[in-house]
Amino acid sequence: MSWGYLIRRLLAIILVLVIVTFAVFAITAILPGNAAIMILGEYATPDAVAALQKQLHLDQPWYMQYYSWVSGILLHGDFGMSLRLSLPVTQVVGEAFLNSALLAVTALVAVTIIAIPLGALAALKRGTAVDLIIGLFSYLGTALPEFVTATLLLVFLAAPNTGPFPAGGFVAPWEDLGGFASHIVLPAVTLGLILLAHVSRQVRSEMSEVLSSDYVRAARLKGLSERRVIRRHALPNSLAPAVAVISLDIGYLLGGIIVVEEIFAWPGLGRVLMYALENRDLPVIQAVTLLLAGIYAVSNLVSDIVIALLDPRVRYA
Amino acid sequence: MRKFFSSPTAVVGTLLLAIVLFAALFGPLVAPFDPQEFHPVARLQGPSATYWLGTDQFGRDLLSRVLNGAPATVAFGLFATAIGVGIGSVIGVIAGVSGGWVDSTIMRILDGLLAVPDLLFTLLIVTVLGGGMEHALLAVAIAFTPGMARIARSAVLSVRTRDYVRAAVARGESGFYIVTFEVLPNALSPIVVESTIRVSFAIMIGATLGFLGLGAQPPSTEWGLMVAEARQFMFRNPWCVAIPGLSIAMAALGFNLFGDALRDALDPRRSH
Amino acid sequence: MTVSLAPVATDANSSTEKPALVIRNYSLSYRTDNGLVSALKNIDLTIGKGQTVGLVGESGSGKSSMAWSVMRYLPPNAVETGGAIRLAGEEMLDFSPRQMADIRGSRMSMVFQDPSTSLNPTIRIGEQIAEVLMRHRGLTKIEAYAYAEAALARTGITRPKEMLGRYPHEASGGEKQRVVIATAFACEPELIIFDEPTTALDILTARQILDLFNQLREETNVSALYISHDLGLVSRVVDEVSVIHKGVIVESGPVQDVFRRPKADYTRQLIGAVPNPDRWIGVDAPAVPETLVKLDDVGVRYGAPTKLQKLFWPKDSETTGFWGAKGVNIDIRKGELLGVVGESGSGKSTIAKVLAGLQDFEGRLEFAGKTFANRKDIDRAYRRRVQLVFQHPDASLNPRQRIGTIIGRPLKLYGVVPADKVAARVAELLEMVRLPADYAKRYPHQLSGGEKQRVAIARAFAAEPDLVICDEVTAALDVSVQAAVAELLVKLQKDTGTACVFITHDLNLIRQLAHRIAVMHHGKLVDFFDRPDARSDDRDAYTKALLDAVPVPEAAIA
Amino acid sequence: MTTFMITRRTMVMGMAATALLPGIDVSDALAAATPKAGGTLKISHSTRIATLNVLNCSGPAEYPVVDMLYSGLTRMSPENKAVPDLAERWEASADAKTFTFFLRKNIFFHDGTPCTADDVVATFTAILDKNVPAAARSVLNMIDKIEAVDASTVKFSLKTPFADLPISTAHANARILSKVALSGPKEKLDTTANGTGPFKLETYDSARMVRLVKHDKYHMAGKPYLDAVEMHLFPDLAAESANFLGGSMDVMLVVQQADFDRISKATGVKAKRVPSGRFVNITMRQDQKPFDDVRVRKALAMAIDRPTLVDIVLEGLGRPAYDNLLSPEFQYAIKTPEIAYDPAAAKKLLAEAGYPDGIKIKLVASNRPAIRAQVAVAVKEMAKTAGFDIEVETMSHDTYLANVWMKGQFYMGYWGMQATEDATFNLLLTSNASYEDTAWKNKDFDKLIDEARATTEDGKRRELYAKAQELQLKDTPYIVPIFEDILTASGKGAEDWTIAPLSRYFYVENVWLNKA
Repeated sequence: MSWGYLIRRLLAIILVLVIVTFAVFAITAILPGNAAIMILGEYATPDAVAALQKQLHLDQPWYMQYYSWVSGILLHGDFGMSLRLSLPVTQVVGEAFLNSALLAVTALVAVTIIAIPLGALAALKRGTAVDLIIGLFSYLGTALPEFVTATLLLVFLAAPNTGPFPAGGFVAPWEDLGGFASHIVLPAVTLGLILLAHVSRQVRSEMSEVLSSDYVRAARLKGLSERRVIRRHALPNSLAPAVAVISLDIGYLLGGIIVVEEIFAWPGLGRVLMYALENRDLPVIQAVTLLLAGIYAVSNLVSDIVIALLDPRVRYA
Repeated sequence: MRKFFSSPTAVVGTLLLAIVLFAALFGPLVAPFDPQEFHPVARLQGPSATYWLGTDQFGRDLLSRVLNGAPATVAFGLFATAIGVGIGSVIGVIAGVSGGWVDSTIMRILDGLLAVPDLLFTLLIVTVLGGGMEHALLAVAIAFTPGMARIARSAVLSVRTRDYVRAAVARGESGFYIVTFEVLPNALSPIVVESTIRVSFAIMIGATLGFLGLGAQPPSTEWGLMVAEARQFMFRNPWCVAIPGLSIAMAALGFNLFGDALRDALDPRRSH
Repeated sequence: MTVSLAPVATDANSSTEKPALVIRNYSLSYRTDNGLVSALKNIDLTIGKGQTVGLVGESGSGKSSMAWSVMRYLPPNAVETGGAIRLAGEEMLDFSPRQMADIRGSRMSMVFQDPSTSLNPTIRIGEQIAEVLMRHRGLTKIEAYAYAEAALARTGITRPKEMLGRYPHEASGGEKQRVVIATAFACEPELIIFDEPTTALDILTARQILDLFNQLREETNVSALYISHDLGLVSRVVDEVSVIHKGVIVESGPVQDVFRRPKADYTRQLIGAVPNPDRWIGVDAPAVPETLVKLDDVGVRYGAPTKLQKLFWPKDSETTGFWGAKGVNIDIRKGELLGVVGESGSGKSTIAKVLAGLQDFEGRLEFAGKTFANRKDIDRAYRRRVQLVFQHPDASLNPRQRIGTIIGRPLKLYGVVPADKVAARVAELLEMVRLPADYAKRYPHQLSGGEKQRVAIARAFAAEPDLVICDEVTAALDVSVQAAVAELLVKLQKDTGTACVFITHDLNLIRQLAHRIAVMHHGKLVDFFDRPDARSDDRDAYTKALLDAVPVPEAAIA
Repeated sequence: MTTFMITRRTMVMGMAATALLPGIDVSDALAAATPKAGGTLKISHSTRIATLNVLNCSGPAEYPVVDMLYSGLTRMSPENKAVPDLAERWEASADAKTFTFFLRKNIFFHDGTPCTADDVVATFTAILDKNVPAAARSVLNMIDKIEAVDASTVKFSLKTPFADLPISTAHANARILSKVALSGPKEKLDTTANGTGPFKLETYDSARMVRLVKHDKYHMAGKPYLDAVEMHLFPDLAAESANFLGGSMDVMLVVQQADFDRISKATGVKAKRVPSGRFVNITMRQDQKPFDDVRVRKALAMAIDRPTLVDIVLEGLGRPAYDNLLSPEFQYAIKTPEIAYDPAAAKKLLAEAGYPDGIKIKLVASNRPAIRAQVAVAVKEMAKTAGFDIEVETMSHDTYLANVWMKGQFYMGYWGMQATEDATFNLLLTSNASYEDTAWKNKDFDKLIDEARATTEDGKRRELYAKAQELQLKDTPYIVPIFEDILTASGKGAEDWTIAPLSRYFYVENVWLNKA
């Protein structure tokens, strides 16, 4: 992996992000209504709307708004002000990002720790009851949308007074670690379930492919212990594809976060985005979209790097 | 065919799919009640002899509502996927067949669109279009397009380097003949498999949009919306969220399993 | 540090008198959807101490099942229906999986067909050898690596220490196979099974591996079962040979006896099918040499610089990419059969692609008075008159079209016959390639490999071309089928007078067919000669090496 | 003493939980208890506090915050009367065209500067400035001139007589800002606050929590009792109720009808039902068919089973309404005759109006709040047998605002209670009402409202408003099927929490914590 390759990938990511922001700006401009109308609601009078539009610079054409937005970022590193909340976008999005990251990373780490052994186990016990149960579970996992999982979890695990978990909300880990832990369980489980199912299925299929490969056969025919065959020969080779799947799944994760945060009152990016969408808060929509797309693109790049580290055959030039 | 049904995945998938399709085709006819009819005295009831799956907050029969929601839900999945697959395949085939700068331009744009997570992309489009079932359908279709284009392109590319295509090129066949008779028939199966699986995603995204208030709107019996509407009452009657929720899972699972089984059956590498 | 390679003390029970391997009346079946399918029937085989026994058969003969049975590594659907397999007198069928794991790699080991898949891609070579030693000989890591280095050195690897630190993909095919062999010999086993160890390698490399095998066998006095489809090769390395056909051993005996005085029909058929360079089967050379196609200074550069690159980095434009072929001058005469020979990557297939109009090239291609300087210039007339047959018939026939459609296509495309006569002509063509006319209704997957290749040939001849390019058309086929296809081609050439470019790596085969032979190496044409001059002294050194490397069956020499 | 308190409390709590009679505020029974000072009150809410700008805020959770941060000249009492706030008293001229307000002497902004007549003048000048987005402008636009007579006296001169001016000055969006703040950038008002209210701003985090602390120089002696108030955001209702019931929140600002029963039965919880004039209405455009015919409107009115609607949509937590925009809480509301659910009669009336085969029509509802769609769906079902074939189209709120609101033919409205009869009718029904969306223009009605607005004599006004209401009921410009109660709850130890029927006044300065 050369520096040139990295730089080219990063440039490609930037290009992608530019396309994304431009598209978002252009399509938001053709929407009916705007932030001023949404802020004033049904009590709006035409002169109040006009006054607010002027105050928010919504009276300018969209390309001028785009220009001032872009130049704000490039010249001053300033992502503008939220139209609805009158706060700097960086402040609105920044804290939300941190909270979302806590949730997403927790879910992802849990998924990685559980899914890989689970998938490997299913592959090893291929065709047995264990495989069938894991398979059934993973199929069910992929067929339950987050909002259904979340709702069912709430009904069964967060019923007031009887459920073991809080029904939602957020406690910062630096304020109260125990509180944070109990609050993150249900959203993380909801987010993780689809990924868990998906990743374990992928690991299973990769692992079964690796297990039937010539070199695993060769390792067995060398008389190596089954433990060594699996841990040293089979597992490392099925990890690289698993990493690729996990990085692709970050896309799902970023989508799932929108629903999960809404349901579990987790003050993260998803909630900010939904709120911004409802209120036509363009600078916030832009920043969140940009951030999510950026995270996704960077995670793909990171996964390529990790794959290259895991598999000596992979080299990028 | 017999081989297809020898795998449990195929059997369960086909069975679930059959149930869901039956509900989609005949659900409204076999429903015991009018799905919109209020029964004010029987609100939020559990399953009973009269209301087999219970009732919702207006005393509407859940079974009838679920059965009536089936056509909308399934049609949503099928049409959204069909449109997405249609447009995506055309783009992908054009990219794959043309190669060169056409291919790279198309691919760069697709990469850009693929960088936006599916649900986020759909949300943005739905917001632009203004919500509602038709718009949600269009949004899912658009969100599917780049991914399908990618799959179609790679299917075409993998076929394009096959020797029978080269043989056609060497014979001096026209581009049209090669694409229509040599490339497409062979590139079709991965597209078909992917489409089947995507129907389940479409159903799930559609339901999620309904849940978020951006898809189907009351008094529709779309399943995601049913969950959303009943959520307030979930502690009083879990059935009214569980029934539509599990219906979604069943439909998604059916298409998913069927698609997987189809892949196994069509993939020569996996067949014995 | 010196490490002794002396054999370690073997089990006290093991007897030097007892044969290394005895198989008695052994039968094996597989459970399938269609019930039990028999793979091996009543097999009897004995390998004496220090002896090498060859097992020869075509694909599907059961020779691989034999290897797995001996290694006790059978798939779950295998059913052993009786018999005995004894390693130095011990009945292996009674061994527990644990006991077998102790035996595998130490008393009995295996060398596989393709070293690039049998080595773990993510583990360094050193560890892959050392782990066997640590497992079976209880060596420490340091001892094991030292031993591994010595073992590699013995297999002829020049810098063994460096090799230990490499990943498999950083080694060449020959090196990888040496690593596999070193691993197999590491624990001084009593028996080694070689499963087609040279098939995946190039001619010259295969020769070296074969030499290595002979050398190590002499040094260690190991017993070996050598499995191969290649009679010529087997005759060079084994003491005794068994011929297996459809799960039954049809003939066994000392290699000389079996090859010189074959008793079984199948053995005779097999021997007859082996290409013999001295037995000419081709058509008569055209009386007056008349040039049909000419390649004039033809070059193909992969990864050639784009216009933009040429504009900005004119200096680099000479060095970017690599030449798949460079400065090739070949003329093809009317009615002749021109052989193009080379190892993989020599550029022989690149030339085929240029001739078929599938590859951009530099230089000039002349055909019937016309000159093409570019692939895009090539016209429909040329494409009709030059037809291509590919190596893999599985890949070159569209799986979704019926045979009739496939063969009929050139007829329609070029208007060879009127539309209403197409079906009749397809039937004729099928008959011409000795296939039943009703095959027109079938799909490719319903045909065997040889039949599919006949269909591909029929399609090429349907266009009534002046030149047919055959790119390794026999390489993917079994020996007996190979011979039949070669003969068919010659017959068609005789009937139609079509010229043919026959591209192959098999020197024995091409010397049976070709009038002239072109030898390619690293993208260049290194030698070009008339067939009778193959053994003359002014041949290029590379040509000579190739000729020396190819084993000719014992029977043929005699 | 303690024992006695507990027994007494337990008993009263039982009453609170079962207090389902409208108009009875059970917590008054506790008034005998002496308030304790100190503590932090935690209030949960489910909608964002997106702005602190008192001039144009409109969110349900924004009102309590500005009510704590700011004071007005006057304020609405829980009994829906204008009472003194910053102004200790006021005088009106006989023609109701000049009003003089006398400010208290001891009023200070949070930053310690005194609040004077100049600040009052600056505030009302800003509200009337067309370049400032201000929600109170529509109820104050009769003001001609505002003058500071001296440092603590302000004189309002009106263009037209307006007897209810002290009620308009109590408007939740007409609280007094400092002159300094008004001359600065308006955006600062969104995130900062320098008011004269009982609490001052400490933390503003719109995503999670807004924290206010005691204003020591608040003008009411001894108040507020609390040291601090925290507003916690829970966007998911289930999460909010779970946290409230778990005891981590003291007050649940808004309780959903679906949860009210469950929450009111929880131990220690005082769930409160405040009857209010908040209503859902069906807008029918009367300048086009079919609603141009009063018989069609009357038919629809008869085709709605209002008591059932209250039961299934509001879980019984409201009252049936019979098309009068004024709920019984209004001073001059008449006793509205009930309209019985009679689909047969409705069908007949429809036939008389020329629709013997019924009417097929689309009813639009915004998806926010959900009650609009719920009522629409219920109306569709109820009116079916009367010949109304209604298709309900629910849409997102932004689309609704952009495309349907004020334009559509047949859609669902939803309005909070207004302070006065005048404000209510001028909001929707007079010919020049702010949101006149039915095209029901009635000169006689306009005249009655104008006359009542200029009249100061109580008996006369009652008569005029009664006539106006009768005129309204005769023509049925809107269908108003239900009045929705305001539902809130406070937990163990949080005393004297209440909400005004207008739902914009919270009197947090009276709330105290009775915790160990």
